[in-house]
Amino acid sequence: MIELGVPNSRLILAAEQTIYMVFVSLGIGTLIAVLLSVVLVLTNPGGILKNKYIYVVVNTVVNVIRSIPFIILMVFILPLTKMIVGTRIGTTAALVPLVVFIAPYLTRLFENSILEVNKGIIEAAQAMGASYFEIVRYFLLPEARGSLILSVTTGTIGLIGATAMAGAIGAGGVGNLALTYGYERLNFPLMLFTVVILIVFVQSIQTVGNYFSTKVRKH
Amino acid sequence: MIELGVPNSRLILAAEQTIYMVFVSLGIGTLIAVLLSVVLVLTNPGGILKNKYIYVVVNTVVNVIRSIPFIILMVFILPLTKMIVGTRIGTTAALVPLVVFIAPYLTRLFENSILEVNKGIIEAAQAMGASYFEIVRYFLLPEARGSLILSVTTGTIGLIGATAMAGAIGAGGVGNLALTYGYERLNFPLMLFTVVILIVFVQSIQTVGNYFSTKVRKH
Amino acid sequence: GGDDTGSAKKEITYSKSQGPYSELFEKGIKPILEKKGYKVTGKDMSDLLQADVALNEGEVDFNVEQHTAYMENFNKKQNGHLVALTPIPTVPAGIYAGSKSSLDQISDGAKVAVPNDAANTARCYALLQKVGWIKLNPEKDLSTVTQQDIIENPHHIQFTEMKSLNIPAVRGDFDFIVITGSIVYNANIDPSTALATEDILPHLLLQLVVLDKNKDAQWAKDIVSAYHSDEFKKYMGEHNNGLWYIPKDNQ
Amino acid sequence: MINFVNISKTFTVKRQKIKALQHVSLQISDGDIFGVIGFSGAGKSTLLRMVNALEIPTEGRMEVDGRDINALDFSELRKVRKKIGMIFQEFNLLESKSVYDNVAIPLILNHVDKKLIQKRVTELLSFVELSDKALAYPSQLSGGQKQRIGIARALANNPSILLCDEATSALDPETTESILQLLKRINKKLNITILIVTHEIHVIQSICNRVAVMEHGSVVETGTVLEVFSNPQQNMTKRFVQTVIPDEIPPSIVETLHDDVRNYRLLKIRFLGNNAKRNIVYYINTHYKVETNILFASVNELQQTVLGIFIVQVIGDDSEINQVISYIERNKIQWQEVVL
Amino acid sequence: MINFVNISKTFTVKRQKIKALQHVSLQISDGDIFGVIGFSGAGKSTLLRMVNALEIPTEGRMEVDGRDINALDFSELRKVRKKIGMIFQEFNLLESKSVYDNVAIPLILNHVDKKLIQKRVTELLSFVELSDKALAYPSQLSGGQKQRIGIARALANNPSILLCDEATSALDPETTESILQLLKRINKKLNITILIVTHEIHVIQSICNRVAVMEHGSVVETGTVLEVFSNPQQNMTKRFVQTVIPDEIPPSIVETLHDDVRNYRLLKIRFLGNNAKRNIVYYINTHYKVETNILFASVNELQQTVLGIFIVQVIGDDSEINQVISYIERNKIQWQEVVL
Ligand SMILES: Nc1ncnc2c1ncn2[C@@H]1O[C@H](COP(=O)(O)OP(=O)(O)OP(=O)(O)O)[C@@H](O)[C@H]1O
Ligand SMILES: Nc1ncnc2c1ncn2[C@@H]1O[C@H](COP(=O)(O)OP(=O)(O)OP(=O)(O)O)[C@@H](O)[C@H]1O
Ligand code: MET
Ligand SMILES: [Mg+2]
Ligand SMILES: [Mg+2]
Repeated sequence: MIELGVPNSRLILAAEQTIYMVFVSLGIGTLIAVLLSVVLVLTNPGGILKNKYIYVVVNTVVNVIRSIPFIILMVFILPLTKMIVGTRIGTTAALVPLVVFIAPYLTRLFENSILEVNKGIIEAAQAMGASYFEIVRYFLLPEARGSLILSVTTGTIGLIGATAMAGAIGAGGVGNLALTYGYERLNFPLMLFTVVILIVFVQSIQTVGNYFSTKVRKH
Repeated sequence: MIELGVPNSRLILAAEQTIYMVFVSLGIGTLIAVLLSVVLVLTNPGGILKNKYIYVVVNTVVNVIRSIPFIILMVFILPLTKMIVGTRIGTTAALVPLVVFIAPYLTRLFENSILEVNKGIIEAAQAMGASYFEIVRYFLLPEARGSLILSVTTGTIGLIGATAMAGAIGAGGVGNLALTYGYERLNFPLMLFTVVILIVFVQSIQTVGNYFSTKVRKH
Repeated sequence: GGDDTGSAKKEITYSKSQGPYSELFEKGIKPILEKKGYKVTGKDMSDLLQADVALNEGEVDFNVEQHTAYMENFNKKQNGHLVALTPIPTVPAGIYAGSKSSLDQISDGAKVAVPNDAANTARCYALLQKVGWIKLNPEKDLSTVTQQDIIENPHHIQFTEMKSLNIPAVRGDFDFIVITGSIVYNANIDPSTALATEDILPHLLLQLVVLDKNKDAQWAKDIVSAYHSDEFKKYMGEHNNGLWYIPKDNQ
Repeated sequence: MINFVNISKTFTVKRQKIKALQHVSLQISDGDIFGVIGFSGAGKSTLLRMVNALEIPTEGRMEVDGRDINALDFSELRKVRKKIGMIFQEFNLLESKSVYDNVAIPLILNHVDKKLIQKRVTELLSFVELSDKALAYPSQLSGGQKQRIGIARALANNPSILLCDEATSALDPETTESILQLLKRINKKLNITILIVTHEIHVIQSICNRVAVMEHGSVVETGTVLEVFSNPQQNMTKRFVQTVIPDEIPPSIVETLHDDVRNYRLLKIRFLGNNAKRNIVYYINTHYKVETNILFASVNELQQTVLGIFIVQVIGDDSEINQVISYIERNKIQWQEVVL
Repeated sequence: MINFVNISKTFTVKRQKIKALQHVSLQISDGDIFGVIGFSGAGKSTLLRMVNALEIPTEGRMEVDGRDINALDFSELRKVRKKIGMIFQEFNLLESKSVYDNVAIPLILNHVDKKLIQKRVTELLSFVELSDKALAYPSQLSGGQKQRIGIARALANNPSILLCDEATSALDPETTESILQLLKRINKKLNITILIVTHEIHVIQSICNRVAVMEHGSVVETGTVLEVFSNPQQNMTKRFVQTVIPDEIPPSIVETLHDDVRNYRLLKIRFLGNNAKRNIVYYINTHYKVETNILFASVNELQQTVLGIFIVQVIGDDSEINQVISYIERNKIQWQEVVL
């Protein structure tokens, strides 16, 4: 085996950290994103709950967050991080900026997916007397799910990229290992190895995403 | 006025650099992404030009590139950069990694958008004897355009984030200004100011994107 | 840039970062060079590795951002041909207060922040060894040690390696922080509040670095002499508030 | 009671105003099966969509059970909508859900017990003869099968008003007939009000009791089906009625007539109700000195009333022919002369 | 020539095999207007989609103009497809394109000159009476308007084969008739072959020369329209034909008969062609000692041939009635006894 310059335990820890960060922030981020994207779709000028103010506010908040480079975002929200998880550093602390990063990103992707749902389906829902929540729950989300799954996939991969930078607040993870111990220390074997781990991650996520999306789109 | 610590000319230059990087790499990246996403959609297991090999290759290439943290990506492709633009540093050199970054990203977004096109439309195209190129040109892309526009919007905003990191190879730009002169120097007024510029950028792009997408989706 | 080593070369470029070294160069050295008729251009390169690649490729002429240890590592791994011409004033790393305000408050399980950037992690572990909190593997080169090389950690200190720039912002989350001078400088921390300061190893002194084949170029010599000039010494005398460690050559 | 009060609807396409509905007033009583016919683009769907507020009138007032549907707040509107089933012209099935789930969804929205849902869906699927497709997805169905799922879905909740937008357009006559009979049964049994928009006049013929005829966004004729069908007033109504109750001599017979040099007149005779049961033709043949030839005939039953239309060539002296005509008139049978 | 050679198609849904087509063999000659009818789900659309290889048979051979369409390479297939126009059951219009562009697209694909495109599209839109909707988008059209755009689009390229999948299902009878007449004209003028899949038998009645009847994926009856309509063999064909050419006594008349105590027989008489032009009823009334009552009658024309169906109550002595029957038989008129 090639000498990587870091012990295996370190690699395993990094992998665990990445998985932890990705899944927890993805989970929370997805929930927020579903909420926000639904709000955007419902309140937009062509939506069934047209509301200029809410739309503009959510749209702007999403844009503002999306505008801030992730590394700066992390610093900006340190106080928030402290408030929520009690510390500003480490893997758990990284969850806060990661969520703040991924939620508006997924919001945009989901918004696009949900907007593709056929207007006729929404009319069917309205005709059945569905509440707004029910329209979303039983009609919009299920009909968009093939596209939503791919959006989550795309988002997850973006999130892995962000976790690499979360090393800046001591979050660890494979991406950070690649950057600091691999890239910055010019440890090319490690860099390649960690990138390969990332590729395996991404490829698996994409494969799973494609599988479910295709399965669901078949009908 | 608040003291920003950098001259106005510097800010203007940075803005110019960002615009230059975003638009050039977006233009080239979009072309590549349209190509790749169309290849993915046509050759995928449910596609009309089903081809396992091409699909797996393109899909994997896209995933591999998407897996690599941008900063590492930049280093990996330095030789390519040198070959294409003759230099490895500066704004123009940054275009190469930016294109390599944005193209597979947009590919995923476009793929998702194009997959949403109603199967019946594709059948109509086939029944008319359209070639694969014509199916794409006259049916898939026009029918997906509302979603494609939003995808470009989302991609553009992701691209702005990447330009910030392109400062590592001396590309300049507003994001880099925010990171280096603002964040690294802990120059908060500048950081805020540059972030505001970024927000204005993003908000404008999103507004334009939403406008055209809604306009097109109305029918 | 370019590789023309002719004595006629008056336009020189360097890669520039947002740290004290570039700034010191701009304020203390550049005016001297300009008086000699040089046109000096800085190119913003926020990443030292990229800056070295650019230097190695001849896209810029020199930089003043690294110590010998880093440069040698670069030469080894990247097939580089960089040489150090002269040490320059360097800002030493220091231990600063986190939530604890003096070294003897070190307690079991204390939290300590350490920079995660390659150029500085080792320096900080060396400093921690100097104050007696840890013991490093004596067989390893002090300038490249990592966390794995700690062989004794009697206080069970929990190290958090993170981007050093962010450390000042989260000072309160640690008991102590270890940061390099450039961070102290950027964060406007008073260097005199350091609880301990590193003994700068010769290997860790910042250097004027150029490409091997340019080491005898007239412009290179002129930069070296500027760093050694009285004018610069005077400047340092007026502007050093305790931040800078000044190598003997420059004193 | 569904009450359209002076309803107008204008769409704007590229600055061009399209008057889809113009001052429509109509009343549909509880228990009616009310049919609306009209040419493509007449505004039928737009009219129907007013009832559950999928379309909002630009002018006028839409009343359902006495309440202005467009003045209701959303939760009240939802309550009203839950009592209205709708079959869409373009089905609007959920592609992501199986046939079973598509039919179940109105029940799920009504928080019906799972067991009951299963019972009801099974029942509905067997009504529309698609029990074997329960697990299929809409994209795996034929056009008519999709439509039947749409019908089952609309009936799931036992609505008190049923809106049918071309509910049988994709169905063959036999399936259409069985669906219509099903609707009729439901109408009888549960006294639900059914509003049917269609271009298939035989649908109206077969189950509606009242009908409105639309043209260019306006209602041009309205009344009971028998009134309108047996005696259409507007030209377009006549044309519509002709397609189910034709009343013209086939072209190849017309040709033969051109060579006929005898003295004759062509009488179009409408037998309605009891008149249709009497042997008028026999009587004429045996009591008058005329020769007759039936050139065209159609017999239909509308709402338990027989309507027979005959075109008879009556050959003979003018005076004899006139006697035949007065015989017809004496018997209060409608007739008119056909001029070729 | 369109030649279905022993074609089968099986779909698999959740491991369940659905035999949409089972050993179908059919030949459609150039210039035919060939109709396919059958209940919803019979396999009509699947059959039609074989012709331009939108569906690939699991078994059998699909020949178009003598070539196996599934053996062609893609560029040859495209050439064949360009000569085949198709009207889809679900329209499949491009939502992103205006009505004008939707109709223009086959022409654009054929690299037709811009000026010519404009001329042709304008012409087609006026054919389908939608000239005023040129700038509208599909979502702004009524169901029937969408279908008409689909028709215009299919005709744009002057195809030599036209596939119509329920091409008039969303149209009112008058628009249907005018579209059918248009198809007939094109068929005559350009000798194009038209394959019409429909559940509306009157469409077949009105323009087809040949017809196939499908049930459960198989062709159960085929022949000229006149053969099949005047003398349907299969039960389901009879049921279909009845819906356009009814041949039953209206229920309310049947009731009256129950109270009729006289000696009578009910004869269902079919007049075909020239027989229909003769005054048979008059002859009976004036030459035999029977009383007659026409209980039901319908007269239709199929392919320039008149088909009249009368149900006549013949009242009198058995011997007289028998004479009437032999008179009918002498004249080679089909009859059968109706038993209530
Ligand atoms: N959303 C819309 N935007 C613009 N015009 C519309 C819209 N919906 C309907 N129209 C127009 O309004 C008129 C009436 O349409 P409607 O759908 O009510 O007709 P319809 O009687 O149901 O016809 P069909 O029998 O063809 O379904 C048509 O001319 C149609 O083009
Ligand atoms: N893609 C598919 N997957 C599975 N089953 C299918 C698919 N397409 C059609 N079928 C089934 O094949 C049978 C024939 O369908 P087809 O669409 O040919 O019927 P049809 O005669 O056109 O009916 P309709 O008059 O209702 O349009 C149906 O039972 C249908 O459910
Ligand atoms: N019964 C009438 C006749 O024989 C015809 C009416 S149609 C049932 O003259
Ligand atoms: Mg309609
Ligand atoms: Mg079909």
